[in-house]
Amino acid sequence: MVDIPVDTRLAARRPTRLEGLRALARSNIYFAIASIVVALFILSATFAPLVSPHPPLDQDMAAFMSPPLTENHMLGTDSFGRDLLARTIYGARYALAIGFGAVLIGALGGLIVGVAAGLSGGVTEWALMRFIDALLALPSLIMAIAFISILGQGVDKVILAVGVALIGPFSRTVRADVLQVKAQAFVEAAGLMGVKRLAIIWRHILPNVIFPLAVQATIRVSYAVLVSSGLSFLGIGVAPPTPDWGLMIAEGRSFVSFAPWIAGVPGTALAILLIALSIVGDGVREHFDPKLRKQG
Amino acid sequence: MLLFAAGKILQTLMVLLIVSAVSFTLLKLAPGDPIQIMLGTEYSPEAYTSLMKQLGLDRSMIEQYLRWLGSFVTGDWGVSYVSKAPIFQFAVVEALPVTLTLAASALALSVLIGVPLGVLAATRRGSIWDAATSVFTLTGTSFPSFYLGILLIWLFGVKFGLFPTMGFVAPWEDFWAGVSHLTLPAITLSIYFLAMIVRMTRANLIEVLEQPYIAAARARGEPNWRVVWVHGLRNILMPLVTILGLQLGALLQGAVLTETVFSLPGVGQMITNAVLNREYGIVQAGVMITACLFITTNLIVDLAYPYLDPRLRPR
Amino acid sequence: MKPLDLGTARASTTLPAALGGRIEPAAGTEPLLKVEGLSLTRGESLILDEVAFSLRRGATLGLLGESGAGKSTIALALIGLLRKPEVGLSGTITLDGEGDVVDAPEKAWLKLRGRRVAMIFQDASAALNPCFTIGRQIMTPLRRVLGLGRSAARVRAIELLESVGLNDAPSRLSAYPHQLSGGMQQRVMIAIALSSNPDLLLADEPTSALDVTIQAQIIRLILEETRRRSASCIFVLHDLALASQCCDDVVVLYGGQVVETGPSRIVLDAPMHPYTQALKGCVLEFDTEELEPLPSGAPSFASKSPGCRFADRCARALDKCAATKPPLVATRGRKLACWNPLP
Amino acid sequence: MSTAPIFRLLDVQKAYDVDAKGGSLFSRAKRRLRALDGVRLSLAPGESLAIVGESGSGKTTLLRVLLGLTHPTDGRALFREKDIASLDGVDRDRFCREVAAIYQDARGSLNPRMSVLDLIAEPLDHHKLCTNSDRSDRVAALMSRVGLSPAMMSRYVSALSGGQLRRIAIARALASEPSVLVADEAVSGLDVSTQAQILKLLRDLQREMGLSLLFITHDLGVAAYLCDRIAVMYLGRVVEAGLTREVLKAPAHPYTRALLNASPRFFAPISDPLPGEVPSPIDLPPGCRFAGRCVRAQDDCQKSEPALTPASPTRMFACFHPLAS
Repeated sequence: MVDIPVDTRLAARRPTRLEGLRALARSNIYFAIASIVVALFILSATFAPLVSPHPPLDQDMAAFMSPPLTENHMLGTDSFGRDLLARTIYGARYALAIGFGAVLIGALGGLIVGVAAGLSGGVTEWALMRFIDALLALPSLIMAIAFISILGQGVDKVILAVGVALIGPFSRTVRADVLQVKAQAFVEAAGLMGVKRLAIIWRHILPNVIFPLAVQATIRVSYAVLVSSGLSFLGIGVAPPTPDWGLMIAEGRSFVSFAPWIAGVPGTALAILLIALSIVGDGVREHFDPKLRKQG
Repeated sequence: MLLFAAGKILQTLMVLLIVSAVSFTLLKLAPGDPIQIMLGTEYSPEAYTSLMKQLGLDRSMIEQYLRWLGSFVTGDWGVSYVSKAPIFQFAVVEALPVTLTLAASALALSVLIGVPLGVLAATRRGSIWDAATSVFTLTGTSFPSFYLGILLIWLFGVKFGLFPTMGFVAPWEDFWAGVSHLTLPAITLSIYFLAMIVRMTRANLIEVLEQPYIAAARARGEPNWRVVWVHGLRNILMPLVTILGLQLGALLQGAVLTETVFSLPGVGQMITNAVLNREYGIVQAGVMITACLFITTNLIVDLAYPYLDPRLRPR
Repeated sequence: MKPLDLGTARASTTLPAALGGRIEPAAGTEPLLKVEGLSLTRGESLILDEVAFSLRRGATLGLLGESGAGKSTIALALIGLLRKPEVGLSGTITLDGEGDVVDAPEKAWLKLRGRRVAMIFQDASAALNPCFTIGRQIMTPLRRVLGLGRSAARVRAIELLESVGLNDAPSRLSAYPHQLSGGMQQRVMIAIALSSNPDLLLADEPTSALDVTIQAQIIRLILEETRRRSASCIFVLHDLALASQCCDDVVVLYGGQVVETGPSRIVLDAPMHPYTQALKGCVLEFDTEELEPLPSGAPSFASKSPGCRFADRCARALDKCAATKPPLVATRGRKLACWNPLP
Repeated sequence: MSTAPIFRLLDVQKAYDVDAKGGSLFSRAKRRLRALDGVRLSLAPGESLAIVGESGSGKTTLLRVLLGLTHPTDGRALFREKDIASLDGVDRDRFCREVAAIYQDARGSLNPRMSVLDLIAEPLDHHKLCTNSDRSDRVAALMSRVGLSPAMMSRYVSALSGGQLRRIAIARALASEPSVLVADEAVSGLDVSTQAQILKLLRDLQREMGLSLLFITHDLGVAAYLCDRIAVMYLGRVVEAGLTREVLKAPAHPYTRALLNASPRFFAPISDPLPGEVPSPIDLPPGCRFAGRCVRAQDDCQKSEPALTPASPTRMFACFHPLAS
């Protein structure tokens, strides 16, 4: 036996991911609050029929444009006499479904395109790169508008349009990650060991790409919600009378001088959700990206 | 250097070509028959075929695309079915200046305020200032701009009556009227950007201030203000310009929404109306305009890199 | 870049005797720098624990130890870059003619930094601002500190660059740092540091990023130029052999505590502290047959721990080592902090 | 065990084409950068060889050639008498198993998403050297062999210190039961006491297991401690090679002498350092490439390049005017 002092220094056990997030919530009060807010939104969206005081499309003929705190309508009604609280709660369903759905499509598409571009070489890589450039040449909203003009309106179409519009940004980060991981010594070391190329990709490259991608995805959920509600606000996303926040804000805009709450209620809900989502996203990123951690 | 620039420009043209080809193809596949829309009530099978021939819609896709490309680069962008006005006149001469004015004033506003705010936050880390700034950047980067616009309309337009809330007056025709019409839209559009610039300035400056050359400058007896504003700022120029270039897309899409909120006749409104009217020619024009703007800006940023960071210059 | 920059230039310089056989600085002069009971805390950690040493005018001193020993921290405190309230600081740093500067305000430090005290950093490529030309970086202090005009500063800058062995100095002024090799960058750093004729030059591992042949050039350059100006120099080093070659006195640090200090010929020749001895045992000479490495471990910086921080890695540790910190007392030509020193 | 060399390099050249500076838009003049220029050496079973040189000497390119990561532009690099560039099938598998590399950047060479157990077991799994049941026992044995507590098995790279990482890298290299270890600056960047631990470990392992060791370093002291033989490189060429003890005692090549003088030694006066810096390896002038910095250079050194010639069975150098022994 080699006589070498055994290195018994106890390095901290690597915490599991869940523990990590819990520690994060404890150390960062904003993150904790934002997580609770997001959870509340998700819960009320899931159980909307149970939580909501009225069905979202019911018109109260006795109360058009009644201000908040009116009897029976806590947050007031809109120009059709529909309860704003009910519509806002149901609206969370659309916002979240579109947000998560679009990010899922974007992340999957980005993973495929980005990994392909990062691993291929020569003409294929060049062509894929120009394809990513072309995807990135249009801001997401404008690309989504273009897709909507082809696909037509509707929730499923908005998810698809926003999702496709997100493929560009996702594939760029994935490709950058692949290139970075590919250049790491451990990939070369595996090659030296004789590990086959596909096994290297599967065991060494993909895990180091998918994890940052998941972090990216949490950050981009709020962006997807923003873009989709922007589409509805422009009147080309989800079609009325769906209780979509963007639509509700657009409807409220005409009444801003005498019934500001019609835009105010869904607008505030949207703003709170977006802010909470981005705090959660930032927290997750800061926690898992050591480069950012020290910037605080 | 020249080779590098030539390569970059070529690459840019290539990307534009791809964008145009893809969007052309996709928009061709879109539902709704333009000829039917154009003919409207005057529909007859004979009129249909003759118009189809006249517009060249009976030819192959590639041929159609090349014809379209030819006329596109010569400024012949076709005619709007609805208003019968030439699209080029409509999009480039009338709508584009509105969007550019809006975007430029928002950009100027955010850079002029954002950089000093970011520096302040970075140099007083942990202070009340820094905390306030971080709350602002968080809110600013995720607040929906169209809702912010409505809030501003309600507050400054309706409550205080300080600024007009609708329409566009060109500042070069009537300066003060132009400025007052632009104030609320420019603020609305700039908030996201401002927050982004503050955040980027702060983060990058904090990183730069930890570099050894900053300690070395201090060790040489350079006073704090010089260390921050000369050594620090010079070194964050490159990441800052990069971010500005990449975020131009956000500025453009923000402009689309802002134009709708404040009823400004810009490119954004043009595209939105075109989608609602199924005027694919105009959608295509809008797509090409934004793509050109975005890609050219990033081309300029790329070409500016060697000037921003000497390390990228050839040895 | 021409390879042969300095062959002839260096050979023709008359070398101070110190580089061959060392000359002792004139005795009896007031020390230039006296550090007493210097403690530095950062949060809960006690990074420096009552560090004390002094430096004569014209002498060179080496701060020795491994990473985490607090060597660079001392250097940064000596140039006023680590100050309250960022860190807790107590004790005294007495610089000849300035008095105790431990609590000096930024305004006072601005008059000292780059004027009386200058510093060279470990990695010159990172310590030169990548966005400014060499000329700008060397001329700014000349103009600000010495009040030279633009053309006078330029002339002086060229002289300085030539004196540190950069050929083709006028054209180097418009070069950017990345266009120079590592050795050249470090020469530029030295030229900048020496531009104001400081009394005290701090050199923080000035050669650890360089090849050995370049290391020899740079160490010699620093010694020559400081001796010529009768300036004192503090080297931060991890290589004991190198320290024995270029330092008059050494301070050996472990976990922010001074374990042994004194003339290098006494301390490094026959170390009495087990840690100094262990470090010396890790130096590879060409005939080293057996290495006796220290067990792994790192010092604890908890401010509460009362004893010698080396105790848990020390083969000679006694019961009281962990309980009571040994005082730094004069023993056989040096000062030593150990309850159970080597014979 | 056969005594045929494990590695043999026959006049290996590796040249890269680089863009000339100041090239105009249409004429892209290419220039040759010779990272390796006629390197000849061999490594016998059980032998330890140090490749010593400063930055730009081509030692890293040499390593990449030996590992088959890059192929020579001229000359041949042989592993057990077969071209490394064209190994396939059984030979390739054998090469992968017999040659283990230890990287300079230990952290980068270990996948951050794998536990220590999986990292060390990867070669075992790949070469099917263990069954599922004794997998963790084998890893534990390897870990204690390199002085690590097997309790660390479930940790990840991010929670380990520099010294621990080097030990894991060594354990992983040993896992495939190799016959030769190739290490690139495997102890640089460590504190001296950790460096001493790793060096001792490497030497003990090499001696006890009868491994061949090819160690690339810039530090003559490390070379002297670890290796029986040494090859000193300068600008892509071996300028002197031989038994470490002999070479360091009485270097024949002026560059070896200069390296030796520049290495810090206790209380030795700092002798006249070598003037200038290593010139650019692009478009070298004819003659000895060290002539420009050499105090002994004469006219003939500028004219032709001295070849690496044996002076005794254990000693070779490339110099027209060697230092007398």
